Amino acid sequence: MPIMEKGLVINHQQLAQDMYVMEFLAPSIAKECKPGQFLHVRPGNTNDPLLRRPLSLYDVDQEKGSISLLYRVVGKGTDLLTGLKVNDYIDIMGPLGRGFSLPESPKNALLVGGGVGIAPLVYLGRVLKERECQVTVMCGAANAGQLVVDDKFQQLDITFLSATIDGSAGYKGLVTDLLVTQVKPGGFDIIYTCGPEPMMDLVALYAAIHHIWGEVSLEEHMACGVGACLGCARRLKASDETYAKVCKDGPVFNMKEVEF
Amino acid sequence: MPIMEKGLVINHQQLAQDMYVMEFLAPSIAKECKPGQFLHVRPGNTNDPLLRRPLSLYDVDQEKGSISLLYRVVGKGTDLLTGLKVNDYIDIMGPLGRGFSLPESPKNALLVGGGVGIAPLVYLGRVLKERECQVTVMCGAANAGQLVVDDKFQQLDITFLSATIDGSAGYKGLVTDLLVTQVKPGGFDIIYTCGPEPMMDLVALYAAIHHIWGEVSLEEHMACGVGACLGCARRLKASDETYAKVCKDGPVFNMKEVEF
Amino acid sequence: MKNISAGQDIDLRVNLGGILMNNPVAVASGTFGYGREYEDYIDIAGLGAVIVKGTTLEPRHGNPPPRIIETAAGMLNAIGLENPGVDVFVNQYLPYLFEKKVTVIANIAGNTIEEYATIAARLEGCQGIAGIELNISCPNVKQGGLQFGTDPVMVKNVVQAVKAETSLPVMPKLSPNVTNIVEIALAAQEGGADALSMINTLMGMAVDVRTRKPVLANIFGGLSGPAIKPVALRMIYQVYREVDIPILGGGGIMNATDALEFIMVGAAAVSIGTGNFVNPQMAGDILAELYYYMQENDMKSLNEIVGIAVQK
Amino acid sequence: MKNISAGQDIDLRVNLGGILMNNPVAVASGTFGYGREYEDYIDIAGLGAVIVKGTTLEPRHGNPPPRIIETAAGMLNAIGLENPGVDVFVNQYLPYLFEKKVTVIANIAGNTIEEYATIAARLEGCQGIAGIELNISCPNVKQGGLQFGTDPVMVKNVVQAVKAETSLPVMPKLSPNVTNIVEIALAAQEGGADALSMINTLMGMAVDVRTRKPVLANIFGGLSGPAIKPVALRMIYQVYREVDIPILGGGGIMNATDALEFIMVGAAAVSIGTGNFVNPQMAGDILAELYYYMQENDMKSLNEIVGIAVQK
Ligand SMILES: Cc1cc2nc3c(=O)[nH]c(=O)nc-3n(C[C@H](O)[C@H](O)[C@H](O)COP(=O)(O)OP(=O)(O)OC[C@H]3O[C@@H](n4cnc5c(N)ncnc54)[C@H](O)[C@@H]3O)c2cc1C
Ligand SMILES: Cc1cc2nc3c(=O)[nH]c(=O)nc-3n(C[C@H](O)[C@H](O)[C@H](O)COP(=O)(O)OP(=O)(O)OC[C@H]3O[C@@H](n4cnc5c(N)ncnc54)[C@H](O)[C@@H]3O)c2cc1C
Ligand SMILES: Cc1cc2nc3c(=O)[nH]c(=O)nc-3n(C[C@H](O)[C@H](O)[C@H](O)COP(=O)(O)O)c2cc1C
Ligand SMILES: Cc1cc2nc3c(=O)[nH]c(=O)nc-3n(C[C@H](O)[C@H](O)[C@H](O)COP(=O)(O)O)c2cc1C
Ligand code: FES
Ligand code: FES
Repeated sequence: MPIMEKGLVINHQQLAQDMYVMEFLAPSIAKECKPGQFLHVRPGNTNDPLLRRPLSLYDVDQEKGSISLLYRVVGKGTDLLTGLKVNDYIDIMGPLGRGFSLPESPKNALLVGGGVGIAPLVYLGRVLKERECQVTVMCGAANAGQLVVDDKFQQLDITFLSATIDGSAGYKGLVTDLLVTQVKPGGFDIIYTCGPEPMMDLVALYAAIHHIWGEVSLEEHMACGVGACLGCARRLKASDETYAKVCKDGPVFNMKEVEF
Repeated sequence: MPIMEKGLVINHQQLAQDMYVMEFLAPSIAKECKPGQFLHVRPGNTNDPLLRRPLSLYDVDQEKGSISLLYRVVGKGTDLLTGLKVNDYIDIMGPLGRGFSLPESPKNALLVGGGVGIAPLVYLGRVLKERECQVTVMCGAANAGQLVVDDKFQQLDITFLSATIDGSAGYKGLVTDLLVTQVKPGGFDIIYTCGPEPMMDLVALYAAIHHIWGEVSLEEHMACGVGACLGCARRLKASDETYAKVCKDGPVFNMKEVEF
Repeated sequence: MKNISAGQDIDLRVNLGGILMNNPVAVASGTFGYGREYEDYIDIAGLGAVIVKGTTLEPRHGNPPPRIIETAAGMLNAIGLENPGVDVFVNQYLPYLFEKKVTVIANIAGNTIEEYATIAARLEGCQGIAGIELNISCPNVKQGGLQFGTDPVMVKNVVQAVKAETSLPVMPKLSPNVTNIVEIALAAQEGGADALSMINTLMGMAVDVRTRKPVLANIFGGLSGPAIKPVALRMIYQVYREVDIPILGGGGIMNATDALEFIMVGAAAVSIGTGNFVNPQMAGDILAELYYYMQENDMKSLNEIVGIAVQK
Repeated sequence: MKNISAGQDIDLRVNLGGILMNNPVAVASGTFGYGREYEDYIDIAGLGAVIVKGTTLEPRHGNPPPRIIETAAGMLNAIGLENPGVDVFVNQYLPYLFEKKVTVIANIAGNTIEEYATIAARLEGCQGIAGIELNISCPNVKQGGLQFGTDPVMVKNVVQAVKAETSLPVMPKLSPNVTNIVEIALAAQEGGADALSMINTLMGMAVDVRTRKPVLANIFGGLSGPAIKPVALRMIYQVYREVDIPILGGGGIMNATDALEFIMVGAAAVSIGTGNFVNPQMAGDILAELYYYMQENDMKSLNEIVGIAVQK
């Protein structure tokens, strides 16, 4: 059951120019979390910014009762978050939304992330490993400096391949180029992806061509985060008449349901 | 000439539950400052709170190029200020307004402050001492804990008398009772006062009765702080047809001009 | 919250023109779904009223996204009245709320006066509805899309038509996008309104400078949140002086002080809208603080201060 | 700022219906005094225009305090048009501004149509006025206090009356407190307006819960600042589609992105009001950023994007 909680910040670090990771204690929420779900975070106490901001579960330590978020500073909400210090409290609601479907039996899973879209794939990777899946991560970023999570995957003993636009680390080019040109198809049973829409579009195409089951995590502006305001509507297929609620029906959807 | 400057915070301390003192380097503004003037401070970067907040010059060190403010947390603007840390910048305009008139020759001066109204009297006391005046300060507060500036006056070798409502320090009662009942009239040539209006009203009455020249520092909500918006209007005498601008014509006014 | 309304000396109950509320804090239509969405966070039966999402005769899919965007101390929404239609509301949502003992105010919207009347007729006799809020910020398709709420004659007619079909108290929700809100309020009263709900959103928009297009697919949206509070207070002040029916006040309420401002300009009860998104427990928090305020000020009923700031 | 407007390829000049501005960033009436008050902070001759404080025929003392109060992302003001009257303006303030080569737009306000016309006549032939902004958010005493700006017929008449007395470009400043802003804009255009200024403040109020009274002595005040930006953008968008005269856009502009939003919905130039209080150098900062934006986007003139977000 999602609830409201004040998380006690226990760690807050700048990983790259505009990327931060924050860990806080929120035991009641932590014990409910599943990969792919998100928290709705109040960035400040005044009326500007006003609304909460949705941020994916980047990692969860259920024993410790802690949750980590990985975020990129893009506007005033995320900018305000950077001001939180250890021992401050963060006002959160969650866990919200439908997370990733987890395989019942061990599978060979590919996780494709772009930019800060890598965030939910870390927690997903951890849980898949717990379920004895084989996990490969492909991560795209602008440059080596933006590849901030490789060590996380290494710790989890997950194969990590990277692609950078400027070639400063890993494959030079888009992560989808890496996927299409460098990876032998047929090896994966299941694909999860989160990142920019054009990237997810290509990943979904790849999965369709190779008949691989997969899920994508979508974004939409949100107000309530709980399915009450109907603000986060998304038409999944151009032919659909109705809209899905990204906050409640998603943010994770089956690749086949979505048209980019 | 008043200007805009980013002051580099070099000291920020909590003096009582709701009272803070902040010192920052702002050499260009510091060299223009006179006692009784104020700074117009931007409390944050977002639109709520929106307007600047006027705060009196509490102390100025022209050699060091630093300015100190003493403030009480009463709302969201002052609350935000408390978050500024050493090495942060504070966005200020000033010095603004008409400060206290300073005597040409050494005088025997009485300074009466109530609550955080004591703030401008510290800098005033310093400058009066530099001009070889004899200075006595009377300060009213709710309790001993709110009397946060006595050491400042002691350092300046200024006689300091206090009154607290609960009697936890100094005279038990209002500072105006202290003034009227405990002080031999006739000793002072000049009186300056800043604090709650009823207090200033009585101080002005005392000065009038004893034919002592004096000045008061008034407050009014402000937007521009420079005389442009006409928001800080104040009718000085009930009989006046026109309004004074507290930010530009004041905040310091001759006691005789003001009717409370 | 429930034990609060059971306080001995303090009576929190409000009779809003026949809509009986246990306490003066309601949640606004469109910001609280059908109540259930917020059940994990707050005791929805303890709320003064849950004004459910606007209901139309037929199901509506709503507007394409983006539907919302944050603005300074506010937000714009152009949901486009997405809802499953009155039949689904009555058959699927209402029974649950009735069972949970939630005080429900239905909110209805139509394209024509007849549609409003038909929806009201469908709601007649349904268990668990305390009253009907009429969303009149809708375009009247027969009048070339002119909003019902901007024309006094249309306002009077739509209220009359709905009153004719229902035994429930009827509370039109006034649009603030008008030159003369008093004229509209008086027309609603003449039409037989039992109470007034004020205010709906201000019409606004935002531009995405990067794409050089309006942010909202619908171009225009309704502005809500703290940004509009001064306008809401002013309109309620103006209307309170002139009408004899009670007012449900809202627009940017975020805390008990805000709620008291609305009460002091004439609101007999208040509604929390956008505030629910910021803090799903806001309505409960405000109620608790109002109760505390009443204790502190030795009050038995909020009526003692309704309209106290208004110079009649 | 001056060297900015001298950029070789980029032409920042704006012809606002005959009001010639060196660049598109003006400061709004009542928020910048007579320019001199901000001289220590910004080169006032480098501004697109300084729209001076509203001038009436006779001196006015203004409203009793409190006159202002901050609200969420905005502020309310009820200054009450304190000003020394048109003669003092012409004899004491204008010559200084003329000497300093400031682009001055006079802002005039009256109690009757005749008063507007008389003030305009007094300004005729005075050196250093680039145009007249008509503040029509004033009560018409002959019509029982109904605001000029809320009635299309009065709007047309007052514009016509002023046009008859002046050879200067005339720019009525529209009140947003109306049901149909397009109707008002068209009336102004019919009356002969050379440009439109949009928008003036929204009418609002605030309550002091402690005293249980309105905060402002005048009860009601004008809401300005970022809170109203969505409403301003919407109204300019609506009006731009229908009128043929240029629009000076403002209402809550705080940075260049805001300014671009206004330009993209149809403003040929922008005005900074409440923003000056927050940062007296805001107009200069915005101009510099607009220039940078034009460079980045290979633009020669802002005209290339005026109204680009509007679907005609
Ligand atoms: C389910 C979900 C999970 C997300 N997970 C992460 C994550 O783990 N790490 C991360 O860095 N980002 C994540 N995001 C994106 C993140 O929510 C936005 O970057 C953030 O809200 C921007 O807020 P801001 O105030 O800094 O920017 P703003 O200045 O408000 O806006 C910048 C941009 O952020 C987007 N945005 C603003 N408000 C919202 C909102 N209420 N809902 C959605 N988008 C908004 C808009 O596209 C806007 O253009 C996630 C988004 C969703 C929907
Ligand atoms: C010339 C002058 C000098 C001052 N010097 C000091 C000082 O040295 N130390 C100190 O603690 N306080 C001083 N004040 C008072 C200080 O400005 C207010 O306490 C402060 O602005 C409150 O801001 P806030 O956001 O914390 O409170 P808010 O929540 O905004 O409001 C709390 C109260 O503060 C007052 N206030 C709010 N905004 C303004 C404004 N723009 N102008 C004036 N008053 C406002 C109102 O009375 C309001 O009721 C001075 C005021 C003036 C006019
Ligand atoms: C997302 C959203 C959806 C809304 N939907 C409706 C609706 O369906 N019917 C209605 O009458 N009002 C609707 N409103 C208006 C609110 O009920 C409320 O009147 C308005 O938001 C002002 O109050 P607030 O500032 O507290 O949010 C909606 C508001 C929002 C923000
Ligand atoms: C303190 C103050 C005084 C104002 N005085 C006038 C005035 O005399 N005449 C006028 O036409 N508009 C006046 N205005 C309105 C502004 O010129 C401007 O149109 C309005 O504030 C909206 O813009 P903003 O949000 O950028 O401030 C005043 C606004 C403020 C805040
Ligand atoms: S954010 Fe409110 S329904 Fe999804
Ligand atoms: S605060 Fe603007 S004139 Fe004084």
